[in-house]
Amino acid sequence: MQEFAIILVSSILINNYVLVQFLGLCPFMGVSNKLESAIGMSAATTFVLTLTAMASYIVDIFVLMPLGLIYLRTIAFILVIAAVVQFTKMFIEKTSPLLYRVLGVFLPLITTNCAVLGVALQNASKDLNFMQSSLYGFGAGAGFSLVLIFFSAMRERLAAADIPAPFEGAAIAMITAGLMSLAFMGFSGLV
Amino acid sequence: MILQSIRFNAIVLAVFALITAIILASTDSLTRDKIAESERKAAQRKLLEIIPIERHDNDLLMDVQPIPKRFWAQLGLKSGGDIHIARRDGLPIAAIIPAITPDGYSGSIAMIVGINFDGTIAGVRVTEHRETPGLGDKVDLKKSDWILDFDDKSLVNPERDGWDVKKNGGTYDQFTGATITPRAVIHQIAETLEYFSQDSERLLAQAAENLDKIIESSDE
Amino acid sequence: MAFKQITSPHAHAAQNTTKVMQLLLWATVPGLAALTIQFGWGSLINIVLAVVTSVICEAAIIKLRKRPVAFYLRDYSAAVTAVLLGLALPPLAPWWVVVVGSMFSIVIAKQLYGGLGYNPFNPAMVGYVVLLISFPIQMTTWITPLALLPEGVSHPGIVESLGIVFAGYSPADGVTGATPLDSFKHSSGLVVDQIYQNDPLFSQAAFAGVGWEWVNLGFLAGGIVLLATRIFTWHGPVAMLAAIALMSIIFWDGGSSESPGSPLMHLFSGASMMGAFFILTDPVSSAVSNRGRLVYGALIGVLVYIIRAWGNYPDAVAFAVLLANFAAPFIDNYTLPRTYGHTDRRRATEKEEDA
Amino acid sequence: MIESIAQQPILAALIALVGLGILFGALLGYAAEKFKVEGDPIVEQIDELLPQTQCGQCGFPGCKPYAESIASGDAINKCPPGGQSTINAIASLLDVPAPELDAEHGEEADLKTVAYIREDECIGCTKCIQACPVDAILGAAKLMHTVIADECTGCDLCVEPCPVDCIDMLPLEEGLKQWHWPAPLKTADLIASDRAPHSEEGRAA
Amino acid sequence: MTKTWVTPGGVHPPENKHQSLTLPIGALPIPEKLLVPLSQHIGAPANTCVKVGQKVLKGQKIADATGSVSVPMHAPTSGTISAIEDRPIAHSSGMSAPCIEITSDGKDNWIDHEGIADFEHSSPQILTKIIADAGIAGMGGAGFPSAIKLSPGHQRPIDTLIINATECEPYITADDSAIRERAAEIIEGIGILSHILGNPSNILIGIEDNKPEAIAALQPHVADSGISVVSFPTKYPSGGEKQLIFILTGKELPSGTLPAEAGMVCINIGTTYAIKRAVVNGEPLISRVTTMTGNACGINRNYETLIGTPVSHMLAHSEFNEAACSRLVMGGPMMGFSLTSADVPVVKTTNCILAPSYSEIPDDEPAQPCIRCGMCAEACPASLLPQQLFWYSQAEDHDRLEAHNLFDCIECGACSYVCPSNIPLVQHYRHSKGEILKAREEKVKSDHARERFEFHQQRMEQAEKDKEAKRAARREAAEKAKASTAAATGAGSAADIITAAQARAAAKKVSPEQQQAKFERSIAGAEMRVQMATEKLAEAAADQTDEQKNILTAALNGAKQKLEQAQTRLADHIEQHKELDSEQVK
Amino acid sequence: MSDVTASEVVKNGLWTNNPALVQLLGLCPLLAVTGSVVNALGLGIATLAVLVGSNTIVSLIRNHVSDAVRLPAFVIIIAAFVTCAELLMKAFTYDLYQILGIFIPLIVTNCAILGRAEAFASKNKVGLAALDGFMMGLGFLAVLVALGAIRELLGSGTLFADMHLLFGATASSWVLQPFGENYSFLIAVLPPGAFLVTGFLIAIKNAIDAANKRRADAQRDAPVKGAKRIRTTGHIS
Ligand SMILES: Cc1cc2nc3c(=O)[nH]c(=O)nc-3n(C[C@H](O)[C@H](O)[C@H](O)COP(=O)(O)O)c2cc1C
Ligand SMILES: Cc1cc2nc3c(=O)[nH]c(=O)nc-3n(C[C@H](O)[C@H](O)[C@H](O)COP(=O)(O)O)c2cc1C
Ligand SMILES: Cc1cc2nc3c(=O)[nH]c(=O)nc-3n(C[C@H](O)[C@H](O)[C@H](O)COP(=O)(O)O)c2cc1C
Ligand SMILES: Cc1cc2nc3c(=O)[nH]c(=O)nc-3n(C[C@H](O)[C@H](O)[C@H](O)CO)c2cc1C
Ligand code: SF4
Ligand code: SF4
Ligand code: SF4
Ligand code: SF4
Ligand code: FES
Repeated sequence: MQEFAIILVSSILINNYVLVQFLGLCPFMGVSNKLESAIGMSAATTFVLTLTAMASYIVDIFVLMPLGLIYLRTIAFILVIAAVVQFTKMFIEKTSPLLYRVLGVFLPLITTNCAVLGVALQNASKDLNFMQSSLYGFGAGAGFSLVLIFFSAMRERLAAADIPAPFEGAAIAMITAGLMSLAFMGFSGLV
Repeated sequence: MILQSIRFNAIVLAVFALITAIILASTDSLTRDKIAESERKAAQRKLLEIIPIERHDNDLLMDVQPIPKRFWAQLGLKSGGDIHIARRDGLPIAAIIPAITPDGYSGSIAMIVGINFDGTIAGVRVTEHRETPGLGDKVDLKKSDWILDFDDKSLVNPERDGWDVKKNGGTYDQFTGATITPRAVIHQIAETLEYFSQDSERLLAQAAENLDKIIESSDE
Repeated sequence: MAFKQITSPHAHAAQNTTKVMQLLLWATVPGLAALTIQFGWGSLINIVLAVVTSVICEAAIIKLRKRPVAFYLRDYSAAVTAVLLGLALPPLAPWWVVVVGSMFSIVIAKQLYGGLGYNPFNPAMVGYVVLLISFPIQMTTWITPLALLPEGVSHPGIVESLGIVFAGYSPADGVTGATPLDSFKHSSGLVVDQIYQNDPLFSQAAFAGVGWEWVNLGFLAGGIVLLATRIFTWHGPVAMLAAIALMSIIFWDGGSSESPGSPLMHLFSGASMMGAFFILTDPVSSAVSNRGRLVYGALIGVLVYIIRAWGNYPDAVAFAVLLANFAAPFIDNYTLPRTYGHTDRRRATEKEEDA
Repeated sequence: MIESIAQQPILAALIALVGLGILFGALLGYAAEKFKVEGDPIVEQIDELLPQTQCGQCGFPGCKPYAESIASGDAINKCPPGGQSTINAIASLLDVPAPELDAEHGEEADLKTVAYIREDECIGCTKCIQACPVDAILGAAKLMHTVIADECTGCDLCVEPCPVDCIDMLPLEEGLKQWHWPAPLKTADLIASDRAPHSEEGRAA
Repeated sequence: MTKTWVTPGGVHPPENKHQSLTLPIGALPIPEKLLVPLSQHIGAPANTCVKVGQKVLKGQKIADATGSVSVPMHAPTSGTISAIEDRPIAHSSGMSAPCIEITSDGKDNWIDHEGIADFEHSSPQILTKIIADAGIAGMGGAGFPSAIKLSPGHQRPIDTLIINATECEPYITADDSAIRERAAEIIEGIGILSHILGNPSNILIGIEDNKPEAIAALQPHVADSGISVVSFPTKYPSGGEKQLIFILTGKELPSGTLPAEAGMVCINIGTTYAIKRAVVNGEPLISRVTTMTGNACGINRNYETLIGTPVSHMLAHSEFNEAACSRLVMGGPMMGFSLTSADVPVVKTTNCILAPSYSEIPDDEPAQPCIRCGMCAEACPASLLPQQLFWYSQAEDHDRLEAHNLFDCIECGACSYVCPSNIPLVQHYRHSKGEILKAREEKVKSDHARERFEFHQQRMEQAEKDKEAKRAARREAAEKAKASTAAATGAGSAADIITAAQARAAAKKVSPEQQQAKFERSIAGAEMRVQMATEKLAEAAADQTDEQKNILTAALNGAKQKLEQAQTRLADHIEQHKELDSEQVK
Repeated sequence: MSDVTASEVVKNGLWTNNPALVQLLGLCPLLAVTGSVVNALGLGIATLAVLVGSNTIVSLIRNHVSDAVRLPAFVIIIAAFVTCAELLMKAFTYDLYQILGIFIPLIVTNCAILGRAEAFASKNKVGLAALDGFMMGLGFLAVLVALGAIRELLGSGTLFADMHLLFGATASSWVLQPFGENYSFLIAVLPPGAFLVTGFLIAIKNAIDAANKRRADAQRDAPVKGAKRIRTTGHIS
């Protein structure tokens, strides 16, 4: 139990995938200027991350390892991700059109989110078991969601700020993210 | 209609997969040896820093002995580890022992300690740590030479009490603004020396036994 | 006859932003006095240096933006940021540490966002954290409190202090040492009673840690004045202090060797009181509603405790404040007050009100 | 079996990749056919935001076609009557950055206008009636025409067809009912102008 | 002591009420000219029912109510209608609106009028009608026609009648002095209201505790009348309808609802007095108590002021020193609006004219940035977050503004009052409210336009289809005919095609000519316009300003240009046509 | 789309549509590996190679795949290139490979590449597509190296340290140390520094663009009003 808690705290706060490990930055910078869409994006990403962590574990353990094809991890995992994303899309579309309306637009973006592939690769290189892999996947998603949602609320606030012209838009978003990652350094050493 | 689409798309993807598989597999087989070589070199490098190539003539990576479980706690190891033996002309001259101290400022610090079979230190390197950059990270040779202070020291030089930072009455320097990291490292090195003094005979015996095997395998 | 078209209301209360800032500066005096008595001239030098740097930076940027410099400088906010940063830095820190910190505070944390009122992060704390991360040695070298100075040694005088700050002379032996939180954190393996007996930082203290308890009392006094003059409401500070107290009671653990310390120690050590009354009350970067400030303050309290107890850093007010700044806009969306005539509180993300 | 495959690196890679490829290819093919997306509610939402002037300045015959085009990826800055506020609204709907109005399609007008027919010059040709996209012009052949001001969107499509040029676009009068407070001046602008404080006596008095 | 509740927020600006209370309510000489705006209330402007030059008597109706939410206007004094035109009126915009100007004849002759002494015997309907005809609109604030508030048709019976005697704004003492001098009549007015509303069980006069004299004046009259005078601590803005209701009853009006829906009616004390005069004395609303105050005036006091009196007239009789005056405010310092001209008239809602000196109300300092100190939120009586409203107003984020309940802001100005950064918060809110309302209006308009467009498209399609159908029918008929002729003649289809082609060519030929005709017509039109413009310009040359001349010249040039265009188009057309013809010849 | 000229492609990749500063794609490696010039250079070159390769192949096959599998096919192509690059780096620059770690396989998702394949290569001829890949890669590389240089200099006070990882032993001596031995300003090499410096780079680009635009605006005439217009009501007879 404690181990699980440690995995979660570590992946959400201390080694936050966005602010500390630099994974998944493009969607982080790109879509998060509206709180509502940030929440949708977060939910979709967390779901896909957890699912790919599981699926790529299976592919890794049951296909790649026995065949001695570790070097094919990248290509195999990216296929897994594409398939999972597509599956998720289909599944949601069919079972809950309401949810699909909320999440639908975000799903394709997730394929190109390198946090997803990053987590799969990291898990594979760390020799985790199935439970741990899934938890890392979920933790990565939760950490991504946390900063994405807070960040979007903050960007909404910045909409009215009197920012010097060259810094408007992406530049100030970068700087804000920098200050956020500064704050996250406070978590170092927690576990 | 559906079936047709499935078949067409599947074939296209399969063709892709085929071509990539060929390309990748050939790249892999072309680079495989080179990669193994690089990996070996990298793994050797740390060991070689401690026992330079002039001092030994065996393959450090191959000459290994597992650490008995009863010593794990003393060395701070959670899941065991291997000791590398350096030899010259078949004679063991030094052992390279992995150790971990849990008492670093931010978590544990992993190191390898090379000890000559006469009980003096051949060299110490910190292999993994999360100490504060600028403060505790001076235990890393990249940042400071402090770790070289241990060369040639032993359990009698200094005495056991001297194995501490100056602040606590020992003989080793602490860093400005950071005492915890060096203290943890010093204590663990001393512990490792203690371990070695208890276990060196068994290591020697085992090394002699291994010699035959190694000769055999290298003959092949 | 022609008159001006001016919007109502026509009357205004006597309060203005400049006066608020000035009052805040006055309220730091008890804390500053305690710091100076306990640790010598260093804090004063820090403050002067920080104020000069900050005001110059602020003026330069306003000028660059072609705005009226005099008008914007009049609000004193750069001075407040500088003073708070100066108070937080270790006394006798080298001059360049103070200068770099002030520049970061004013230029990056404040002016890049448009200056006063727009910065989402507390500028003083941004400056502090940047320094802490970049120059850990200088930032963790504290001065020994007056009561613990070795015999025959005293705090450097003003001239000597200036020498230390500007010319890099090193202070006499025994003048620098650990802070109570630092010391406590690294006496692992000892039960709390042992620490309190062995460590002079605690054994010679009245109730928390030598020197630091007075500094904290000083800031508490200043804070109460600000509360009484309604510069801010009680919600933030009280929530933070209550959260720290609560956390330290829950994890007090009877004072075993694993205990992270007593409530009294946590409340009166480090930057607790300064944080509660001067830092987290920074209106610009905190949550806006009273309910929001309760959440915000409590979040800071919990984070301070978590990082102090289990994290890398002995004190964590700066990190906790920045983390809570980060959460503040989100908190704001969910802590609107209940408006007259509405049965429920609203969420800011609601498009239409629920029936 | 597995071991024997693993002995053959190329074969192993081939089997793994082709296997995965076939699996996912089949899957996606299936998905592509089975779950074709139909109807796009986003078009309606975009159309809601367009000003419905129906002027065609965007290069489409009406607002709805332009909305459809946006939904399939066209630029969102082609509607001058909507101006920047419409662009912003669409940008926020689609969650994309808001560009400036594309000058190629015209400039945003400061004032809303309505068509006005000078009735004594109107020859009753009905051309304007045919041109008006919202049927805002009343009249019959050979009888003079009038514009119902409330219905007119100000698209000025009726101006050009008129053979005797009797249609003017007049700015919509702003009366008391339309007036609302303007936003206060920004401080920087205020200080730049001459509105310095009249007296420094302070407000404490 | 009746229990009162405490509202959140609120401020305590210096009261400054004593200045205007040293003298009793006075009367001003009748001004030479009075200006009665047709729109002094919420709702549709009244409709003039007099003509320029017509003589009117005091109290004579000069404008009719239009529609249900409207009130009539009456002549405030006797005299002649000298103008009916747009004049600057008392409005924040400083804009002009239709007004009736009456040149007083100085005689102040009343029209015949008669009241109902024993109103208890009249039905509420009759009394409400009297109130409506007397032109009474709320005198406490928004100017809502009082008769509507009093008319039945509420979902629930009125059980609480609240008389608003709060007068929470600084400086204003109109209600205070009215109560001191006219308590009996006011109580009689309350009696009328009570009767109309079916004797509500609760009748409360809400009054702040800074008016002890007024409370004392009321006390003797309310003894065992079922009316309670409730005093409560002074705090701005206790007088706001919603706030007062909460203070007196502890109930909140749900957002967007009217007091009537909660079984309450809230009427200003001045309105009550006007109702009494209307019912018992038969006098329409032609004058009101207005406070004239501020240090830029030598005399501070209340006047019984005729509606339509120009503010300049009041100032002239108050030792006004223009140089010392920092601004001219109609209403109080918190909610009143500044006047750009002193020529605007006093209207039914004008309770105060404030002419402060610079030391009293200095010019606004430029706004500093909002530091989110929250003082505004502490002051807001509606528990809003003014700083967030301000923020989103700057960001023009309408969704967030509405989510932050912008429309529950009563524009009391308490937030601006306390703001240490001098931000004109209320103006931001007013601006944003205006923008949102405008956007909503435009949405309605554009939805309407879409419908019309779709209808238009449909109609066109239908027309196309009809045409198509007709064509098809014709073709069928022709074919049938052909078939029968073919059957008769046996051949000739080739000949048919040829004739059809000829017919088509002939049809084509007509069109260039038609077009030419069109061009010629447009040239004629353009020529006429040039001529007209030239004439006008010539006419104008003598007596118009330069500006107008410029406009006319521009018009002339435009016309000339159009003429040229038309001519070139014609020339082009002819040219083209020739080419075409020659080609055809080849 | 196919009417773009080569010079436009060059300008697009290097400046106007720079993948890192404008499109904000490929941010993860951009921020993660720019602690020093050598890391930046290593990853930049790998990315460049993959971009050119994948663009070329995608452009070659663009007419032979259906919409449904286009994306997965592209992904496979890119992943294949990346795996090759990975294996080669592992074989020849092992230490650098160790430092760059996970960011080499992540070139796959490096949205820059995917974005390019989708947006350009699948619609253009081979030559142009390759050029585009090269220019985009170069633009990306340039930003990577600039960031790396700034952060290395600010953070550790060195420039071109550890170049031997990429260029062999002789490159060890290339290192410059303008501020002396003891200089360090850690924040610049830590994650926050990456964000801050990138922010400043973007701002500098914006400032230059704004200045250029102002100059261009001064020369250009007013736009034509209502130039492109269409009748919404069909023909008027
Ligand atoms: C931000 C921060 C980081 C620190 N990092 C380390 C570290 O890495 N290693 C260490 O031994 N001490 C570290 N310390 C602890 C103190 O610098 C120091 O060890 C403590 O004050 C006792 O040292 P002293 O006995 O030399 O005064 C750190 C302290 C702070 C505030
Ligand atoms: C647009 C509008 C419509 C109103 N409609 C009614 C109504 O139908 N019935 C009623 O009793 N009062 C009505 N009122 C009057 C209000 O209840 C209230 O008395 C009036 O707004 C004056 O409030 P005071 O200025 O707060 O501003 C209306 C007010 C406004 C502004
Ligand atoms: C902020 C604010 C303050 C007000 N203060 C008073 C007041 O002091 N006295 C008053 O009679 N009406 C005041 N009003 C107007 C009342 O809300 C309400 O319109 C009035 O009492 C209704 O009566 P009437 O229709 O007779 O005018 C105020 C309104 C607002 C918004
Ligand atoms: C009660 C109060 C507390 C403040 N605390 C801080 C602070 O902690 N840090 C700071 O930089 N400025 C502080 N300020 C000053 C001011 O808000 C600050 O300069 C702005 O954050 C800059 O935009 C404070 C001001 C007030 C009124
Ligand atoms: S330009 Fe705008 S208003 Fe005109 S038709 Fe196009 S979308 Fe409609
Ligand atoms: S009347 Fe003219 S301007 Fe108005 S909508 Fe019709 S065509 Fe457009
Ligand atoms: S009182 Fe003024 S400065 Fe303070 S929060 Fe409100 S608007 Fe901002
Ligand atoms: S004006 Fe509006 S926001 Fe301001 S205090 Fe009054 S009700 Fe609140
Ligand atoms: S590079 Fe785009 S998400 Fe990481």
